[in-house]
Amino acid sequence: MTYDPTQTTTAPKSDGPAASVAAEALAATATSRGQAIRQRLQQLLAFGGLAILFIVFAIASPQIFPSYSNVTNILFSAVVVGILALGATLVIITGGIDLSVGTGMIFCGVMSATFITNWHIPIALGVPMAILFGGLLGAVNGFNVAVNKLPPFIATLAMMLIAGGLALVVSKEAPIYFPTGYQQISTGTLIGDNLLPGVPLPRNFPNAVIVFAVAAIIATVLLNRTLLGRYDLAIGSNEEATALSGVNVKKWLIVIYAVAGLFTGLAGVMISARLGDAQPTGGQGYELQAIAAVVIGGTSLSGGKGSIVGTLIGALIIAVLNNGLQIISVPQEWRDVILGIVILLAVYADQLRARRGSAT
Amino acid sequence: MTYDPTQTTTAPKSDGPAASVAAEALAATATSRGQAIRQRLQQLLAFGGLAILFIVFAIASPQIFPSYSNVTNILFSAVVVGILALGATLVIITGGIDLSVGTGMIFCGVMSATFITNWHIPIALGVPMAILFGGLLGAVNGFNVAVNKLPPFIATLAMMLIAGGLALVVSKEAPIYFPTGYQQISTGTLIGDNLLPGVPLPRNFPNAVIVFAVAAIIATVLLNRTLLGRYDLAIGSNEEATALSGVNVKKWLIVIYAVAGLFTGLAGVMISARLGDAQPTGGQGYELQAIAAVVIGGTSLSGGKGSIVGTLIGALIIAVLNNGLQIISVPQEWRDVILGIVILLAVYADQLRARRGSAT
Amino acid sequence: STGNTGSPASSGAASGGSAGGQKYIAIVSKGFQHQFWQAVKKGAEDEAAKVGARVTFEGPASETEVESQITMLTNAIAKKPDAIAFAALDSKAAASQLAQIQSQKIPLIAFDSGVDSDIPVTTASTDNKAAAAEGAKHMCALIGNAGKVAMVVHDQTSRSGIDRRDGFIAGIKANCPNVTLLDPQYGGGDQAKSADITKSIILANPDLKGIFGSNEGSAIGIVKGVQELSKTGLAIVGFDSGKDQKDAITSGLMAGAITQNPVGMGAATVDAAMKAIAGTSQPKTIDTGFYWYDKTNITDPKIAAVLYD
Amino acid sequence: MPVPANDSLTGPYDADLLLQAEGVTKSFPGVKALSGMRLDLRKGEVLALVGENGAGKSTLMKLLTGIYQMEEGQFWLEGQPLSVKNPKEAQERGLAIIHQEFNLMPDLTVAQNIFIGREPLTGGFFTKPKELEAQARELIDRLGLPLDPSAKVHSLTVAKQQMVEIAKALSYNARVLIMDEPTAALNDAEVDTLHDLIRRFITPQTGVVYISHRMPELKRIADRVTVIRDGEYIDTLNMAEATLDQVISRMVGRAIDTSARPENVRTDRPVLLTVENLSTKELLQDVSFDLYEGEILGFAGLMGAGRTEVARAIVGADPRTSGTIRLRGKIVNPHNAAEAAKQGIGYLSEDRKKYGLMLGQAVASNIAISSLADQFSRFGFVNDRAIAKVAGEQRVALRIKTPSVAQLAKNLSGGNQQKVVIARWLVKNSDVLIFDEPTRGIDIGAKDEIYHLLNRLASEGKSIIMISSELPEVLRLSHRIVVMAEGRITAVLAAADASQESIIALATHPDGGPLAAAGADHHEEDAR
Ligand SMILES: Nc1ncnc2c1ncn2[C@@H]1O[C@H](COP(=O)(O)OP(=O)(O)OP(=O)(O)O)[C@@H](O)[C@H]1O
Ligand SMILES: Nc1ncnc2c1ncn2[C@@H]1O[C@H](COP(=O)(O)OP(=O)(O)OP(=O)(O)O)[C@@H](O)[C@H]1O
Ligand SMILES: [Mg+2]
Ligand SMILES: [Mg+2]
Repeated sequence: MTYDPTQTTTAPKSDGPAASVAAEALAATATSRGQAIRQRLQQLLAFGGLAILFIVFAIASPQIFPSYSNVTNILFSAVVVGILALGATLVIITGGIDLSVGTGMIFCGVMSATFITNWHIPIALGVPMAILFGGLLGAVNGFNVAVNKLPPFIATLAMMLIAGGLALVVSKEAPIYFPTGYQQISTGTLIGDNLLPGVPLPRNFPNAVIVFAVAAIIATVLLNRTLLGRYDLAIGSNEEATALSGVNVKKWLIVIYAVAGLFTGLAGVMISARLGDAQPTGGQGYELQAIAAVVIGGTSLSGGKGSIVGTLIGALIIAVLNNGLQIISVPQEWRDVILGIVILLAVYADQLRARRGSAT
Repeated sequence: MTYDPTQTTTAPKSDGPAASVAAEALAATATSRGQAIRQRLQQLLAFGGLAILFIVFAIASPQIFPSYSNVTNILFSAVVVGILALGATLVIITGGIDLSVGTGMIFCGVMSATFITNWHIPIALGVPMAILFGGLLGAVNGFNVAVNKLPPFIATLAMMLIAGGLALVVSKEAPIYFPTGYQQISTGTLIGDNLLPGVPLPRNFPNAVIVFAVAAIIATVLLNRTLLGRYDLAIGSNEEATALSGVNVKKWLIVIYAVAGLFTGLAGVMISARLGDAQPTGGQGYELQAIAAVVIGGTSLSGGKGSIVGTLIGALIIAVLNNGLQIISVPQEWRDVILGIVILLAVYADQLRARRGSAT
Repeated sequence: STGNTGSPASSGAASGGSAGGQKYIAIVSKGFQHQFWQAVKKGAEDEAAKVGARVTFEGPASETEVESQITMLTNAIAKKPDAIAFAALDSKAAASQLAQIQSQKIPLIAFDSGVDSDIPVTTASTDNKAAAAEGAKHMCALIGNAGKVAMVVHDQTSRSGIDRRDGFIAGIKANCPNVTLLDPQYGGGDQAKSADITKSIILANPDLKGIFGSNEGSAIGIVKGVQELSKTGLAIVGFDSGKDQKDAITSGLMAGAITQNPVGMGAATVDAAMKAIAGTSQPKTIDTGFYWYDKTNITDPKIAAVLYD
Repeated sequence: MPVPANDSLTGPYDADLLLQAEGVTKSFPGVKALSGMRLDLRKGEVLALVGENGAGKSTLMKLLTGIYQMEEGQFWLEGQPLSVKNPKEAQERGLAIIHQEFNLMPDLTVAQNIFIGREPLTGGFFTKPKELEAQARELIDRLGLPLDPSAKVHSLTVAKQQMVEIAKALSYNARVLIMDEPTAALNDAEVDTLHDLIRRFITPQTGVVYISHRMPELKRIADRVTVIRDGEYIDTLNMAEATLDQVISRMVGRAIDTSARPENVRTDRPVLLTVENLSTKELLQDVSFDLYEGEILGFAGLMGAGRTEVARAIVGADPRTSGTIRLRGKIVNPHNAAEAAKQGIGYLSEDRKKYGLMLGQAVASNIAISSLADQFSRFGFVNDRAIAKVAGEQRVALRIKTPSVAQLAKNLSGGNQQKVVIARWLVKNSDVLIFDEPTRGIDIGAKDEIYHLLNRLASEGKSIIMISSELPEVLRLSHRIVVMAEGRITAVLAAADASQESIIALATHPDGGPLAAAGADHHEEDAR
């Protein structure tokens, strides 16, 4: 592209190039659309990895693996890690990390039970309260990161320990059982069975998957369409520059960690609803699974870029692997080995793609 | 410090400003000595945190906590996490992270047992082989990070899964017991009892602590006095600039991860020697403890700076907390909460110090 | 201050833990967070309150953390208790700590599973293998001695996991050799994970007749998985108790379960410790027993007493 | 008539030439950075390489030193074909380069930075810290640089960091020294120091390729100048015979009036911003001044005089220990840049890479970031169409050279990156704009555009604080000039009273030489 300096130099002064401005803007939109398509293609490729896995397992186990009920099974098993990964995506895009989601989720489940079972708050109110409680934990993380300037790894590692301990303390080290009805949030089958009785919708489709889908849509909108998403990307790209651009980075970091905490709270509700009780233990390990889902999905741990669709694909890759390896009876001791290798390959392929992308 | 531009401009030509250059240099030395002292003070302050903890527990339990045998206990309990943290320090200084040290250590313990028990290799040969095996795992991590350009978090997360799985596969899911003698590596008391029988050295001082001390000295020399340490810091500080300066960054990254792997291997030997058998499971969680020790010790997760002394203090803070909370009979469910809060406070204090430090 | 004398005996046992004549028993268990261990803890604490002793109870977060259990035991020794009770994760690994306990003349009680050593005064334990075999016997009866049976086991390397798995397999072989046993699957005792595993097993084996869960988390996970698939006609045999398992048995979802007597185990451990402190002689082993319970006997006072929520 | 000086360019294989390039071609996605480019460097000369932002200067040097690989073309070193695969090989062949962007390890010391990859060792592995420091001290002393070999580089000012880069490059004992805008961060006195170093480097066997956008420098240091435009070779001139105007017209294709003076200077406007007794913990002492509506207030001073710190303290990016910031008489005292931006004070940092750009984000996102909340969103939802439209307009208006506003900021040349940051604050439409070194690294044509832009903004009623280390620029634009030294204001000069000499005197003799008194006399706002 060459440009005529004599003409363009005068641009700021005269009205002449108004038309060309409009054309430029149009061209810009067109190019960005081109990029968007390329981006979608990249995601399709990540999706391709998932598809390949699916096909491999489907060939190995044509009767069982691709059956409707097994696919529902896979989706169901992806719900908790998936919801955690949605929040983790937002945090990781800032260049941070959240290790507290595993025990934080357990703590939120315990709080949900405390509200609903111990304090007799109705489910319709207790569940939002539990989710908000997750937001509170997240906000504390955000405060420690943004205001106290602690490294996110440390701030959330400490929260991981604290939340895990407090879950034991609050629950008095015993599971708390929910009233009937609570379990419906996860294992009920609203769609098909109750919602639109006449319509031929799939049966036995668990609510948990619908909640997950709604959560994913909310996360997508948050990231792509709102100020939160923009500032998320900007902070991850260059925090100091974002601050000097007039963005209240501290506030937004707290908001982003808090929103991630809301997803942790939701995951806490979903896991306790699945079980019908709030277990005060466990949760460790979920944080690494969530982060793995995010990174397999192409979000960079150094911040500044990421996508929710990618995270969904990452979560599904993990779920498909766990399910498929069991369905085709791979000995259990080999499954982690294979999972590790697939993670390596998935991220390596992504790297290659990214490098090729930038080279052409 | 101001300098007079008119004077400096002529400096290269005339002999005039030679004196002023010398004065500059002198002033510079004074400043750098000031800096060194301030640095040492900072470490003293981190040490101060450890000292405060120690004093608090000693007051709470004057009979038991500060006793010789309990202090030995504390040191002993810090050995495995501490050795892992030494290697983690080297990796974290590059700006990387190593999540594979926990299961990697377990795998190395299993390999040690495979060599010594199953293949009947003498202990004196089997132990170095197990340590080298750790180096191999580390080198694979390094290769994935440096050559395949995988994010360290992912490369080592995958290795965490793979090493954990292979430990099960190799051991056939059962602990492997070592011949007698192996356990002496950890629980034997060479010093005082056998080494210098006449000299009044402390009795019952476990070999594990001595191994740890030697490992710490090696790590200190590596970091502060060798090319490896220099390039470690340089890569963490600015990887691209280091590469542009003609340093073979890929090679050195592999070397650094491999060396960290040697420490993982050593930790595997020490933990299996302590137990007298190689347990094929467990190990998860050690990586976070090791990283916590490194960060509490003031090493920055963004790379470029860190110290082994700091890591030692960090590992001791964790060990003292775990021991002291049990000694003064704090209910177990509260211990993680307190550990989390102490980590927050320790790193926060470090931040404040750093900020004050940079302001003066 | 005290300390670096190298001979800890100087401060004396009295100043260590057992101030004012109250005996102090340090209990180091295999776990802490799970309901089973909480029940043991409760039994121990109640018994201690009854006899006027003080107990501390701790255990690692998971049964794979052998090293941290050893550290806990070491720290417990440092507190110079009047007696120590220990449930070893790795019966060999604690050899030097046991020697130290012996040399300091602290009576040692083993519980839950034994250690390869004659240092313990007595061992209060359940025979996990026999208990699981009992479960297998009931499984055989429930499925008419034929068909496919699956196992969801909580761990492949811990003693209790291995014993219950092997005991169940042995029980099936002994009682109904025609039954096809699928490869055991390991769910870490995590309910959600065990539920996912169960669903995959059921989907992969539509002709499955029965499933065995080796501990509370595994058993409840099986129940959840079966519920989520709305599968009927499966014989589920569990292990341990807890509210969910009791509910499942009452409602008929679960055929029955083996329970140990964790509360009783805790109490027996403290009781044995007190006897050892007093120097009373006692048998080398105390069998804390196990029971099969199902819909028919769950309200039986003798059974109800060993169940916990 | 321009004087052609390239008649010596007798084609390839000329062993008398130190370095030659022929037909060099290189493309990036959507950009042809170089096409058929050529260049020849004689022994013993300083060859300046000039061209607009994005012309391809840095790319050519990166090809030469093995950072990129070219598609077509050939280099020769003393008549021998030269093709290096990586920076280390370039060093071995005698090519040393100071990149446009710093390539230092901030956490290492000066000495460690200089000798990275060439440390004195025992046994090939153990470092010798004392010897390293001694070597560094010897080098630094020989070069006469005011550096402390044991200081950590991150504690140094930008100018001193540049000196470390220079010391490092000179330490290689290279035959060819390439300097990509080495003076962009230096003030005039430091530039003189650098030029001395270059002159001492030149022997009959060595040569320097010197890239700069600061035209007046060329007369002082360069023997010849090669002009490049849009990736293509234009011309090579003998500096002794050519005029700067000739160079500039080849560069930008038109003449630029370099002697212009401030426009629209008016004294009848109301005061917009008042800064009273501004102090910071470290440096600033009682800084007070007024900024009128529609005024360009220049800030001059030496490196470290505290001009950047004034700007950062005003917007609250650094804490103030005392001081009041008033906007239209109302106290605002922002605590951070967000509050300042909300009040209508925008700050454009001097270090665009560190404090300006989100390099991994699109140009459009970089332009919109400050205005997202107030212009490009409703109920928290972002309007991407509006962003693309406004960014496209800015791209045209500022001639930002990029294939599209969706391009990532990191793929733009340095000067174009600077324009993106400027566009951000134009879109934000702040009343007070603080431009810290707004033309750092910008080509003369773009500079001229930015000057017009600043004048236009001022005439539209915006108030501008312009911090610059280039005195001609300060003199050309400023309605009034604040001179700072050691954290204090030493004088406020009216445009008509200011000259390079008076400013330098005020900046270097803060305690008041005769000139300082004369200069400060006229003004009511002498801070002391
Ligand atoms: N890595 C890259 N990816 C894509 N485009 C690039 C890359 N590097 C440079 N370019 C483009 O190549 C062209 C030449 O850039 P170059 O940096 O060589 O310009 P320059 O002459 O040094 O400009 P300046 O004076 O602004 O530094 C520009 O259009 C720039 O945007
Ligand atoms: N990152 C830093 N670390 C330590 N000191 C700094 C840092 N940045 C600036 N300074 C110091 O702060 C003082 C003021 O610098 P400032 O950048 O405000 O000066 P300036 O007049 O803008 O000069 P210039 O920008 O040309 O260097 C100087 O003494 C400088 O050494
Ligand atoms: Mg350039
Ligand atoms: Mg400045």
